[in-house]
Amino acid sequence: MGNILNEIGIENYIFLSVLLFCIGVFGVLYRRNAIIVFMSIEIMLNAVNLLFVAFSTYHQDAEGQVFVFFSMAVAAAEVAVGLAILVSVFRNLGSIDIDNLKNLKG
Amino acid sequence: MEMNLAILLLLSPFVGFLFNVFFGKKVSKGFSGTIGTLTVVVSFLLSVCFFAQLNQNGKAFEFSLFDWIQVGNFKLNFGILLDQLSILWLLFVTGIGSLIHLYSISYMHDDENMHKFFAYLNLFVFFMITLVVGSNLLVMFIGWEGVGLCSYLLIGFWYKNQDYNDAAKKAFIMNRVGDLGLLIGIFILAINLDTINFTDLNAGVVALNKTGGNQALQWAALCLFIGATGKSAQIPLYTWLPDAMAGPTPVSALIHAATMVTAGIFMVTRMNFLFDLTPNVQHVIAIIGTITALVAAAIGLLQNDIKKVLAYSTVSQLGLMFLALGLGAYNVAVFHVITHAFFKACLFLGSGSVIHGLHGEQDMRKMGGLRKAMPITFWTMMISTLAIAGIFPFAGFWSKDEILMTAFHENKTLWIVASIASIMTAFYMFRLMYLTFFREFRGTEEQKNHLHESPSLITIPLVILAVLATIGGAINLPGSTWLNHYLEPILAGKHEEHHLGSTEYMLMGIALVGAIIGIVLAYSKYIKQAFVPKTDNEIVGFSKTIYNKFYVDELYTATIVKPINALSNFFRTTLEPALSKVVFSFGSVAYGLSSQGRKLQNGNIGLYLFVFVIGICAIITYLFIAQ
Amino acid sequence: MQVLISIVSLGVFCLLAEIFNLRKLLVPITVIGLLAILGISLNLWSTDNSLDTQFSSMIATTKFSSAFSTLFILLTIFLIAMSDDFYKDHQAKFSDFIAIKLFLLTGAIAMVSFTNLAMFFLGIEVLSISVYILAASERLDVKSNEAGMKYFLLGSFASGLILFGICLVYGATGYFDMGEIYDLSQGVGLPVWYPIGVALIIIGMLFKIAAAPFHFWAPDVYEGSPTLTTATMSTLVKVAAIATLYKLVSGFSVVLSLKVENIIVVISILSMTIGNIMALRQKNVKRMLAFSGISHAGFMLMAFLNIATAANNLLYYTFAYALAGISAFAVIIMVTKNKDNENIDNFNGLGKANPLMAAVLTASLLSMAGIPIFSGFFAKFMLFSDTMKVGYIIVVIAGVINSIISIGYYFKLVLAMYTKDFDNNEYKPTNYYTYGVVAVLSIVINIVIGIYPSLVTQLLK
Amino acid sequence: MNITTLLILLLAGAIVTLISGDKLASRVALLFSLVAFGFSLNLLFQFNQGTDISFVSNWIDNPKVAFALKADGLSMAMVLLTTALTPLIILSSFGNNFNNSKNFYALVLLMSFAMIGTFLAADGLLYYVFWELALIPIYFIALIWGNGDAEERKKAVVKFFIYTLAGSLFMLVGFAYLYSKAGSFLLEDLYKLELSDNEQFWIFFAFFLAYAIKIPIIPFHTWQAKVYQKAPTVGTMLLSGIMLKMGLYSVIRWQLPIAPNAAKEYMPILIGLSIAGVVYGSIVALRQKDLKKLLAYSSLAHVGLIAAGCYTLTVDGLNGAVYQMIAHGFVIVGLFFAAEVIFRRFETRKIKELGGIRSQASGFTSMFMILVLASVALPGTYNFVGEFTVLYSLSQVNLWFALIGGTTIILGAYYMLRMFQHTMLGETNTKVFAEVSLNETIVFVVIIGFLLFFGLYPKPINDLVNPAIKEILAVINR
Amino acid sequence: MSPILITFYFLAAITLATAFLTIYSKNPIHSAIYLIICFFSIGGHYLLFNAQFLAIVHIIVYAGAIMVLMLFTIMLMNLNKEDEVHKPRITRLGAIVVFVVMSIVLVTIFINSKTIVGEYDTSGEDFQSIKKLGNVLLNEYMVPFEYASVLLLVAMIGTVLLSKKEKPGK
Repeated sequence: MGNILNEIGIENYIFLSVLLFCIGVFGVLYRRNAIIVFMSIEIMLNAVNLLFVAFSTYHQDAEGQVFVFFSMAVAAAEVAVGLAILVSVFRNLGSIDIDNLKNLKG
Repeated sequence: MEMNLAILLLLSPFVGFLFNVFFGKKVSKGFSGTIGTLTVVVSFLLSVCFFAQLNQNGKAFEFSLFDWIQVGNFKLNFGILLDQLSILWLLFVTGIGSLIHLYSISYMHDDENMHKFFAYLNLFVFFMITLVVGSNLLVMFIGWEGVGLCSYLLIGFWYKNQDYNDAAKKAFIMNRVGDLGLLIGIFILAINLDTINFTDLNAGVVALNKTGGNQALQWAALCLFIGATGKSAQIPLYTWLPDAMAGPTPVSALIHAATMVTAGIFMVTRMNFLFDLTPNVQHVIAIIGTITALVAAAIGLLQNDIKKVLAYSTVSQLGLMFLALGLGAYNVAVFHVITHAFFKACLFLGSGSVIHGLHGEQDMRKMGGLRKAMPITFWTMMISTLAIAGIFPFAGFWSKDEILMTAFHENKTLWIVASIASIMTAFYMFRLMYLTFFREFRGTEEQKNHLHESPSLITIPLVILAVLATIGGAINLPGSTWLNHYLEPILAGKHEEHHLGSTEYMLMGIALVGAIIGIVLAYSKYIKQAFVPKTDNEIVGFSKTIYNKFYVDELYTATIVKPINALSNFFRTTLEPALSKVVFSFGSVAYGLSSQGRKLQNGNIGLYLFVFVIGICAIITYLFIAQ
Repeated sequence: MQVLISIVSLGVFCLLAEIFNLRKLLVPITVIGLLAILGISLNLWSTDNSLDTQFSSMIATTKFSSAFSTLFILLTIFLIAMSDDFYKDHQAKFSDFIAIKLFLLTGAIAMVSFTNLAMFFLGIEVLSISVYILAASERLDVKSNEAGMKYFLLGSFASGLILFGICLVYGATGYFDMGEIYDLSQGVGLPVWYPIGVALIIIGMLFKIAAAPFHFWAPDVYEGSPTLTTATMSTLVKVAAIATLYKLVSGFSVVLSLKVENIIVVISILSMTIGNIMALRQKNVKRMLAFSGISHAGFMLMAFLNIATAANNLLYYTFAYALAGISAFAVIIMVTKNKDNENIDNFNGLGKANPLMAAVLTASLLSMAGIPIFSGFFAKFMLFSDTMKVGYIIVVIAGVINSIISIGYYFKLVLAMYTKDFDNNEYKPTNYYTYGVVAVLSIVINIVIGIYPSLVTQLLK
Repeated sequence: MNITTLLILLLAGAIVTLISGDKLASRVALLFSLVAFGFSLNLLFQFNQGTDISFVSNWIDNPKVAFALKADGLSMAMVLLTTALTPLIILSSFGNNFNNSKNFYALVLLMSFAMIGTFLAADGLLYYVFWELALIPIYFIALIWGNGDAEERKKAVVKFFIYTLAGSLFMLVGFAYLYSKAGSFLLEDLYKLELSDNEQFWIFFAFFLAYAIKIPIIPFHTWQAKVYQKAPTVGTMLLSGIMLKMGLYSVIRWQLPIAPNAAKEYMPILIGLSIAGVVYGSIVALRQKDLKKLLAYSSLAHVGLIAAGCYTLTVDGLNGAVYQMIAHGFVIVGLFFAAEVIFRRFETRKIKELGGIRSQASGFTSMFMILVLASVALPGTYNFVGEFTVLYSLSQVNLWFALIGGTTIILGAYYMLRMFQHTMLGETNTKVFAEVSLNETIVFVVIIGFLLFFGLYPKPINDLVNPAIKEILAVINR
Repeated sequence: MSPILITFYFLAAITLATAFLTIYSKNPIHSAIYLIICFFSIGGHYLLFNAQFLAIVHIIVYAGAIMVLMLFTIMLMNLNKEDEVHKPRITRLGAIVVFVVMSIVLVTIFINSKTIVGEYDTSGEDFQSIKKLGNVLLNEYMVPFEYASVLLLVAMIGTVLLSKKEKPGK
């Protein structure tokens, strides 16, 4: 089986990832709901994962895919911890609006 | 042996000073005074010894005590030079000094700080000796400043009176102005000649003059002369001397009449080889001297404080001496210094005796008729007055006449002005005598009841000085010019003797007549018309200007003292805080930025991310897109 | 490798200790354990060890990693020693805290000894996640929540960036192994992905060390976190991040082109200036030290301008900075223990109430300000001197001006201690024994390496 | 035996003082400072014998820093100045009761230690370390034991610290640059450097900032008066008596020989600035109302003259500067002590509130008078020797400098005598002024004795300093 | 245009659109559902690369675990309302600007980079079968694999630590 990238081209994947990554960044900036912000970060991580796989194919190398596993583990851990923090914020403030987190400033 | 004697000569008054400082309070007043006097007498006797020795072999005696300062290419030693000039000065400094010490024992007997008085006096004599015997300019400078210090201490002796302290301060500071000039003069010489030893300077100056260094020499001479104006109270630095009368009268006699103020003349005479080569400076000296003589005499005409009159008279006489110096007649100037020392000391001591008798009264308007009560004082003062007025055959006649004669030969204008000053001198001196001793007493009843002649310790010095004032002229009579010969080794330049021709006799006659005119005028005004000077606020017109000393003090205050003080206030209140603010402003700027920055740090995660992303974009753009 | 394994074991042991009810002995045991590990680490210094070569594709013990590991372990010992008292009120979570700190340490060590980017990424994540947890650990305190949240959001964002960078590097080279990447980077023909990837990774690390303009999180997070966590962040985490940054920069052989150098110059100056100027008006000590930390990050970045000497200078600087930080925080924790804030007023009169602690705090602040004989001076001096050698005088001047500004706020604290009288409420010296010991020990080490800088600078020889 | 022992002795003294307790502290400190003085005399003896008393060893490998302490005549003179003044300063504080006196005296000894280190260091970085180290004790001494309003004092002291530190940091940059050139901090290596004129300018400028602030030369003096006023008198003495001399010493030892061309190039500006300080300081001093502030400004004027002497780059200028440093060190300590003596009795330093002391304490008055006279450089005091030499050197450069600088002898006399008149003379003060105690007398007598003795016989100091100055000049004119 | 390319564009469009909608929709539940669709489309990409194992793991982890966790949290907090206040307009504008700028910057640099000319390598070897991945993961990447467990352990302890209630007092 030939390299699929011959059909699509690595650039296309790069652009896709970049745009996905930027959408993630946009989400982080655009929304005040912490959960959506988390989701945006997940989008960013996924954009990278996608690119990893593309590069893995590009290099015909398994390591890229292996790295995606680690990346997933990290994402999972982050989400777990993030949600735990979020819950305690919600418990104390009754809201998960990140714009309300303005006690610390100056 | 000689060296030890010289050191003893120098240190003897210092020992007296130390004794009086540390033990003066513990011993009786009389004892402390006696010690003070004796130490000076020792110096006097030693001076006489040296004088005798010098007369025998005619060789100057110079030695170095120890290395002192090393600057530039030369080492300064602490050296002593005993030659004709310094021994001459030593003689009358220690001689008159001894007399005045003696006088002071009695005069100051009532003062609680008498031991200090003697300490200061001894210290003064010590410094004066240092000034005189120093073998280089800098050792002389020690004495020069030292006597200034003692002058300061003694003028402000009655320290509880702040006016006296002001006078003392003024004296010291004005002296220091001159001292700076002197110092600069020393620098110029030192830089150009690499030496400031008197003996080496002579040759050096001549050599330098030949190699085209006249310009430097002129500046040096001018600066030295500025130094002299400070110490010898010449225009423009003379105003301290009348104020210095705040000190006890013996001080005025010793320091401000006989010895310290002649230091300028001593210095110029010492450096005569320099001044001889700088005729321009000599002209300046002559002119300044003459103007000083005239101005001071004019002010003296209307003063009412007995000591102030004498003070201005001193200034005036010093002016005459500078005239002589300016004309290159150093020997004449020295001659007048000596005679002046005799009669002026006598006059001051006499006035002290009067003041003593009147328990501190100094205003002549409140005196009068003291002739009867204080005969010795009167007669001695009368002799001295005749001497200062230039009446034949008293000492002053000879010396003053020499000056006028020299002036006549050199420059007629100066001669006329100097003559006028002499006439004025005769006038105000007799005015003083008339107001003080003649007619009836104008003081209070109580004073009148206590009028008495002063004790013998006071009168003995008066008598001795009066005698000297009478015969002192003998040392340099026309025709028998001992002093001129004596000073020949010192005075390198040629000095023509005034042959007593008809011109000279005529000049003597004119001078004598002038003096008599002055006396007569005074007589007619104060004896015949029985005029008593008005109180201060009644004086009007030009005489008010004169009475107020031509407002010179006020002028100095307005042009120098006040601006400096104003400047000081300005610096203190405006410039210093402003400078300080400049430094603080850096801090303020930082603080201001900090306040602004805190607004940016507003706690908003969105903003943080925003800046974060902008930062990333900027870096990436700069690295990969921007060319 | 042994070090890493033993620390993880120690961490697991801590978790188990909870079960065996060994809570009271936990701190001493951990400290002793860490000391033993420190011994192992030092012992491994020069000897080649087989275990290491076996895993050399992932982790390698080099002099650089050993030196920094030593510092990390030392810092952790201090931090854990202080935990005893600090978490007194959290008995139920006590062992968790200790364990997390130990895992955090493994993250830090992984970061300085990785040879594969996977290890690097995992290390930095272990470190970050531990710190997120510690920052938010005061669950009933809104500030702590907020701090945790902010740090988490921004931190994950930075992690995403780093991951993207790693991905691009992988795309360009096809390897995660640093050795291979280094070899490839020496040649030509790598696609532009490589420099972009490297740039993104480095930006991510700049975030971690809180360099401007990626510094905004630091003051908020430092202020909101429990003080001991702040201490951890400002010492251990920052030091680990800067060491990693160096390792990355040298490993990726970032050719210091003029452009890159310019960026370093700008960021360095910006960090120093922003950090110092912003610190001037702070009332909260932790916040102030956060800004001070930002400025120190700027100073440390200066080292990268002269990459040849950077390792040495950074090692010394981090030693100086971290030790001073530990002792300062030890005193701060002690003083503000029973207070509801960390304002400077709380330090009023400390000079009289507790002269020793006041002196220690003063010394540590002086060290941070760069006054001899404290090691902070030499740290700064070496930086200046080596930066000067490569001709970046402007950075040095900026550094000097910033040092001057920094005195302004460091001394605010000193002034409060010595010139103001303490407030009405009685100063209660709680059990400050451990804090005192930690503070004194760390400042003594600071001074010792200040007097004999060779002790540290020879480590990399 | 070498010079490190002296440093160790003082450091040990500081520690022993710290642990000796508040009651004994002052005496222990005095003992140590006296021992140090004796020790330094012994060192002088050895030095004169030609024994090598220097100490050089490696300190840091990278950057290459040596622990190099070397003494030449100049250093010896400054060390002796420090060790001689320290016991005097400590003794002078015996009338005061300080809180926490163990810390106080330990700091004093520590400062003395640092200053001696500065004078002896022959390695740039070591020198810098000592230089900065000296700043810390005085900071705390002024801050904690100072007088006057706490807020203002804080402001003044912090300004002082930041300001001086700012200056010295630029010097540090200069050293860093020199190191990058020479590869060593050793004095002799730095002397050997051949820098371009441009480099010299910048180095000179960096050093100048440090020294101009420390000395201080106008317009960098704004910290001075306030700190002198607010610091405890002991601190003021340390600052004015010794610490200022660190700056001046450094000019001679470091600044001039390392960047001689710049010094030559800008000589007129440098001298002009220094002399402007003389005139400015004197004029500002005229109307000061606070005794200590007045003395502070007088100090500004005097050090201006010393700095001018340094920048003439002549043997006389440098020699004179050293003489004047020593003389000024003694006299200013004495004058500040006199101010302190008055303060102890009247609790005020406002000149307006003083006066009429002479009739109550003639001994004190005399000693104060002598100090005043010494400060206005009356011939016969050591100050005259210094001032004369410096002015002479100025006249070698340009007569106008000497003339303007010479105004100090007029203005100095003016403000000092005015001060003396209004503090000491006049009608007897209503408050009782007790005559000076034995301790106080000892301090005064030692100072006065020193000034008078060397005023008449300055040869020993001259012989000590002159060869060193000549060597430095040889380097300057290399 | 080959079918594969068409598939790619189709999947890419879904990915981007759903990602955008995730952010844009106001209801968090909707966002979550869009995100799940997004993840599935990414899974589709993986399948396109013939990385079946990864695709499955991806779906399980993201759609199965992470999203469930998130949904659970959303439910827990009762957030399924559209009550979120928008950020201030300026902030939104800023976000859009940043988005545009960042996209342009990144896209520009990748366009500027030299495009790969010619054929992509085809090693012909197996590189992404489960067997191969297992080998790589447990041999070369054994240490990170183990270390990931520490990571998860930390996350676990942390989550517990953050949520565990303590007895008041004491």
